[in-house]
Amino acid sequence: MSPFFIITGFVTLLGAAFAMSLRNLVHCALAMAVAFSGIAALYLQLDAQFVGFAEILVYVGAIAILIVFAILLTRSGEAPEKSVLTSGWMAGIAVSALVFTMLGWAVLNSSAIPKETPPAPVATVKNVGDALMTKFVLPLEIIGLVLTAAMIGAVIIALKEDSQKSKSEVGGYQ
Amino acid sequence: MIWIVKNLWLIPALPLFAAGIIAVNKQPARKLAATLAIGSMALGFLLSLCAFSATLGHHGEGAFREVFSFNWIQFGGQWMDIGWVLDPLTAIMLVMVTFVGMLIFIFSVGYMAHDENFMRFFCFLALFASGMLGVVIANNLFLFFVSWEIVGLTSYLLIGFWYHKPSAAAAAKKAFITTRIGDLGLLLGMVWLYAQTGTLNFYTPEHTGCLETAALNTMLAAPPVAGFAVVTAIGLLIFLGAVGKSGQVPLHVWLPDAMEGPTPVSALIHAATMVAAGVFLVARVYPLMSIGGIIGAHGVPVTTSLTVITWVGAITAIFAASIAVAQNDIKRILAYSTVSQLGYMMMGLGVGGVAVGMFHLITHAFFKALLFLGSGSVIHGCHEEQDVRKMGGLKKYMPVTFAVYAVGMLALAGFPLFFSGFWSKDEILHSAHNWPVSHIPFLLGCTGALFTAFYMTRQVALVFFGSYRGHEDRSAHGHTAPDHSHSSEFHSHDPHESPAVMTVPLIILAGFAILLGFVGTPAWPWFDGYLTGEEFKLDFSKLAEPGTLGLMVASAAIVFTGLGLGWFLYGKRQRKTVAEKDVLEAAQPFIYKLLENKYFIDEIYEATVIRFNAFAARLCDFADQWIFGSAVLLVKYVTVGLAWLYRLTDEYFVNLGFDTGCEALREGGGGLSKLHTGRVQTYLRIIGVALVALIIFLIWGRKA
Amino acid sequence: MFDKLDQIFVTALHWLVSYVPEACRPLASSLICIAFVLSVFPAVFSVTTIFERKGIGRIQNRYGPNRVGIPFTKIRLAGFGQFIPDGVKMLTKEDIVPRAADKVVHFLAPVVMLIPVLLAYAVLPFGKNMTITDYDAGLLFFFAVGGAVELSVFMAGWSSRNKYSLLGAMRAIAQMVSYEIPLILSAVTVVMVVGSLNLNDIIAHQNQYTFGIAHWHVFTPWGLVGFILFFIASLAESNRTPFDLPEAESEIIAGYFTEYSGFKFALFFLGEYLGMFAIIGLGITLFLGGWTSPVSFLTWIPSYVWFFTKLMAIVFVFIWIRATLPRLRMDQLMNFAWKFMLPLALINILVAGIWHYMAADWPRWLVCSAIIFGAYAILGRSLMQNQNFGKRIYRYAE
Amino acid sequence: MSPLQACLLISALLFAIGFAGAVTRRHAILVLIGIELMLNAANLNLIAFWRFSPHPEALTGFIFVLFSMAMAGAEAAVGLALIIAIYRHKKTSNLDEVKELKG
Repeated sequence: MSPFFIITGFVTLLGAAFAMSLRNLVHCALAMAVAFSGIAALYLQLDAQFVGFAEILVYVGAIAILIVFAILLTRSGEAPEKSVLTSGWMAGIAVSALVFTMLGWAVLNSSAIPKETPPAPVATVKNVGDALMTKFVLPLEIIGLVLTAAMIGAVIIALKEDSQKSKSEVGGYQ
Repeated sequence: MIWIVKNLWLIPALPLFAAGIIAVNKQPARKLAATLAIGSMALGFLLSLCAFSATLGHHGEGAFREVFSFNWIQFGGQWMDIGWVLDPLTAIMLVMVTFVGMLIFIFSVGYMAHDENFMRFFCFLALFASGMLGVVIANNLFLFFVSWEIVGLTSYLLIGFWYHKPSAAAAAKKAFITTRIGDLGLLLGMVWLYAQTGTLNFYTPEHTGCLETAALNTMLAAPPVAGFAVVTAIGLLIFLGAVGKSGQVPLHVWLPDAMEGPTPVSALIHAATMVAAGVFLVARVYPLMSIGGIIGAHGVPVTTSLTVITWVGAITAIFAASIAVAQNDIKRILAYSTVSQLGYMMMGLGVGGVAVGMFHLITHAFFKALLFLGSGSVIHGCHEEQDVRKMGGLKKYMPVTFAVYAVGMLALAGFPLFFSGFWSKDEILHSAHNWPVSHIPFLLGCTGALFTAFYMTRQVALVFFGSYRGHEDRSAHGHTAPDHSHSSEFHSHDPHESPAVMTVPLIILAGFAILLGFVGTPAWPWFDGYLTGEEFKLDFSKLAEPGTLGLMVASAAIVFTGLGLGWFLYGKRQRKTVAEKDVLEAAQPFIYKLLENKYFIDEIYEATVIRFNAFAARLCDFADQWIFGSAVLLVKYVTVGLAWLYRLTDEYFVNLGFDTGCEALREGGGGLSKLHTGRVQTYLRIIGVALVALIIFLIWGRKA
Repeated sequence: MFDKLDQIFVTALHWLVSYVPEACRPLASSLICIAFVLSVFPAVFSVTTIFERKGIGRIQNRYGPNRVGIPFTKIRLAGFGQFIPDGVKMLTKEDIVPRAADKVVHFLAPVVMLIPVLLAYAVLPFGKNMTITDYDAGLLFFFAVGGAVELSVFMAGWSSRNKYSLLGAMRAIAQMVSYEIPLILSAVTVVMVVGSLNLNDIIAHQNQYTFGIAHWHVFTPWGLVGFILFFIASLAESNRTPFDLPEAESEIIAGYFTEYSGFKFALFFLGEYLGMFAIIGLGITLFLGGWTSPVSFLTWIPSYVWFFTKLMAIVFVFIWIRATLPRLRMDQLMNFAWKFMLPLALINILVAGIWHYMAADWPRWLVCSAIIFGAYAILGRSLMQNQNFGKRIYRYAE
Repeated sequence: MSPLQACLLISALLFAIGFAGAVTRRHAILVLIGIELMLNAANLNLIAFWRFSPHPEALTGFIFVLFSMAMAGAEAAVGLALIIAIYRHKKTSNLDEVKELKG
């Protein structure tokens, strides 16, 4: 429970809280980026170096930018007019509180938690590479496939339908 | 296998064929019908003569017997084959039936000339002839039974020929039903016989027939059933058929009533042939009857079935004879005389064996046919008048009829030496005399002979002597029911002689009535030898033997006393008026009344059998109505109840349950669909709650 | 002696740290290293700005800045003192913040820009044993942190609520994202051959000499292509000349930092240059042997000297390119990245694979170089083919 | 209160915050951010358990997180593409208004 651990934990939680509560979407995105870097720091704390850097690369580097782009593309950069929350937000808050208490309660008095902290595992890039290439080679291939599929899918969905759009527009009922 | 045996079937087939054509014929071609019928009988007679000649000349080495049978129907794996046999018994009957039939056909041409149903009459007659001939030639009890039924059917049709007369219809029905009761016995016997021997053929080339020794021995060996030996039981059952058909005591009631039919019918069927069929049946299955018993005097076997037959025959003889004495209808007298003579024949068979019975049958056939036809021409002459009290003095009007009628009367009564009746009756009495079992049948036979002579002289005296009593009451109370549809106005009021076509057959029959006697005299027992195939030779000394001579003198005496008594009571003091009381009635009113009403047998039957029948009918009706009816009702109510139950369950449980179930489902579905608002957040919330539930479950699950 | 000279900084560090009490010794050592980086690289930055201005001037046949010298003296130091007045100017300029701007994000943009760039220096090996933190996945750390720069560019562009800055930011991000992939893929080839993400291992792999020449990766076919790709990608990453579309003065003034002035602009400027130095430093370590000397007999020269000379050499090349090459249009830029650089990088990986598995003698060289040149020819041809460069026509505004 | 429990608590809280955001916020992108947070919370959990597991050299948790990050990337890409498509189609990305179940 080193002070640094507490600080990063606090920073991530703060970032997450802001990400969820700020009115301006861009600020949320940035707060989210802060939360992600906080999480990356936590990973480093837990001696998962490679994952930490990957976290920064993937989340902070790519997804944050992606989300920001999406925000711009949907022109929701400016702060919205009236309330930011959906109609049934009370229930949402209640359920999430319930979820947290339940998880917390489960964590706190579950018997499976080991008391002492085992020595820091050595997760060098070499070990990770070996594991990836031997034990987890199939998931790796599949992940490659999934990513390409997702990329193609995303491109198609987000493609600006020029011709059909105009037709559907005309024929459409909007 | 000579040709005649193979073509024996032609004899019954020809009349059948004739009957067919007559029946099919649309417009009433009387001449065609008559020629066809008579022609077929003539042809049949010729063929019969050929068959008869084939069977002659077999003295010494047993009777001639040729069998021809073919596979008829197949049931199960077995072939049922039927066929015909030619032996002396068949030959003699064939000749008799065809000859007598032909004569009666000729007679009925004249008799039925005025009747518009001429075609139908001849069709039935031809059909009857074919049935009778079928009975005669049958080598298979089944074929015998089929023809027997045809004969029964035609007798019903012919008795009820004038069906518009209620009494005729009733008489036909009565005849049919009573014979049917007898036939039932015959059927049971037949089935049992088949069961026992496995075949119904009387004789087969391989000697496996049911009347041959092999089959008879197996039957003998069979265990007795209900106290009777199998053989006697079957014999008695078959005899029951004969009783029904030949009108023996318990089942004789239909014969007198059968006189409702036209006279040729009575002559042919109820005198010569059909009633003789019963006797012929017993003669045919005689080996069955005579097996197993001890051999009495003169080689005549004595078995229980033969004793039963004898007793029944004797009782019937005396019983019918006594009734005949007190009858006033000319045909009814003859009918009862036929019944009594049949009794004699049965007794002859029982005590004397086949030859004795058959000889009396043949002779009786001729003179009884003669008497009936005679009475027919009398009735024809007296304009359909049947009551003897309204006749009298017909000697003057119908000399020919009177002459032949007298011959027939004397033959029937058994006038010694010249008439066939004397010889055949004497044979019977002779054998009855020698019957080891008991003497009573002999005594009954003699009294019967006395009564026969008495009532015949009474009848002749009342009909032919004295003055004609027909005119008196014609005007008094007119015609009862019109016998014929045609009016009787164009008739002259006096009785008239019948035309030649009717008198010629009478004369021929009279000739035979006389001549036939000599065939079976003790001196020259040709008939006996012919039937049994034994050796015999002409030997007048036989007549002089003490036994036969004494018996002949005794019977002659009985006949003379009967004749004299009859003449004394009726011949000398002729009755003057119709309404006058009968002499006997005056003497013994009570007995006369008893006899006239036929011992009230009909009434007794009426009281017992008919009532029982009615009661049974009512019982069945009651049962049908209440028990079965109620059962049906019950079933109805049960089904209705069940249907109601089904509807109920269907309505309330299934439908209701189903509907409520569907309703609940729909509501549930509706509720659930409300859940799907399309708002993503609600889904997430639900997932959150689900997550919580999962966690709880996992933790508690782990703890438990 | 040379070795002591080589390790002079390391020993100094240890000497300084020894003064610090035991408990916070690691903290002290990291602080000292940070201080070292914060001092050396801004100095290099200032020198390069002058070099750049004088270089471009010289190339454009004019003098660069040559007026500034030691104040109150005549010595003009040939313009090399220019960075001091610039610095002072930057600091003293009024920091104008547009009213509509999003204050917080506007203020944070330069800070977020600087943090990742400085973090990048943590893994660069300036000299033998002179790596601040020797991470096992050093290369991955560098790229992870490099990725974070785009976020700040966006923040800058968006927060100033200015169409031009927003447009500039979008272009910058698109460009940086597009060129990040060839950058990483070319680095991947080195990782494949060396087999480790640790930069010191990579340098160690290059630190061998045959016939006196070092085993630098650039001397191998895939290495050469890799270096060229890396060099072009790094140009794009640091928004330098051929790819300096984001702050193309003629079109959108200064791109995403138009609304910045004063100290925030200085920070941006510093961040940009530091990013350039970092990416060049990585290029050197990956392909040019890091702090190793090219020839065996010159190994006595201290490692950090080699590092900084190589650094300045490539910086000079950057300046040189900036002065000569015209600016690429946005679609040309994107086409070049996706249709030329990316395929070539992938093929380069293939070649590295083949290089790794073939026996280490001359057929290997032949095969790899053949594939590379074949690929280059085809890709180049396809790119040029449909560009029907007709006669250039000028349309003057009527 | 072992460090593992601390990490688990942080990740639980992170998860709850992400969930709250995803459930309550009106804007689609923010829901996506919420989901990303939840995913990260899960990853944190995995790493925590990996770190404090008896034999971490198996690297299963470690690699699992790597793959989950890749998936998260793919998911974010597709999610955003959808949101953009919805926005283009319906001119709004407010989840309350995007609730027609019709095609």
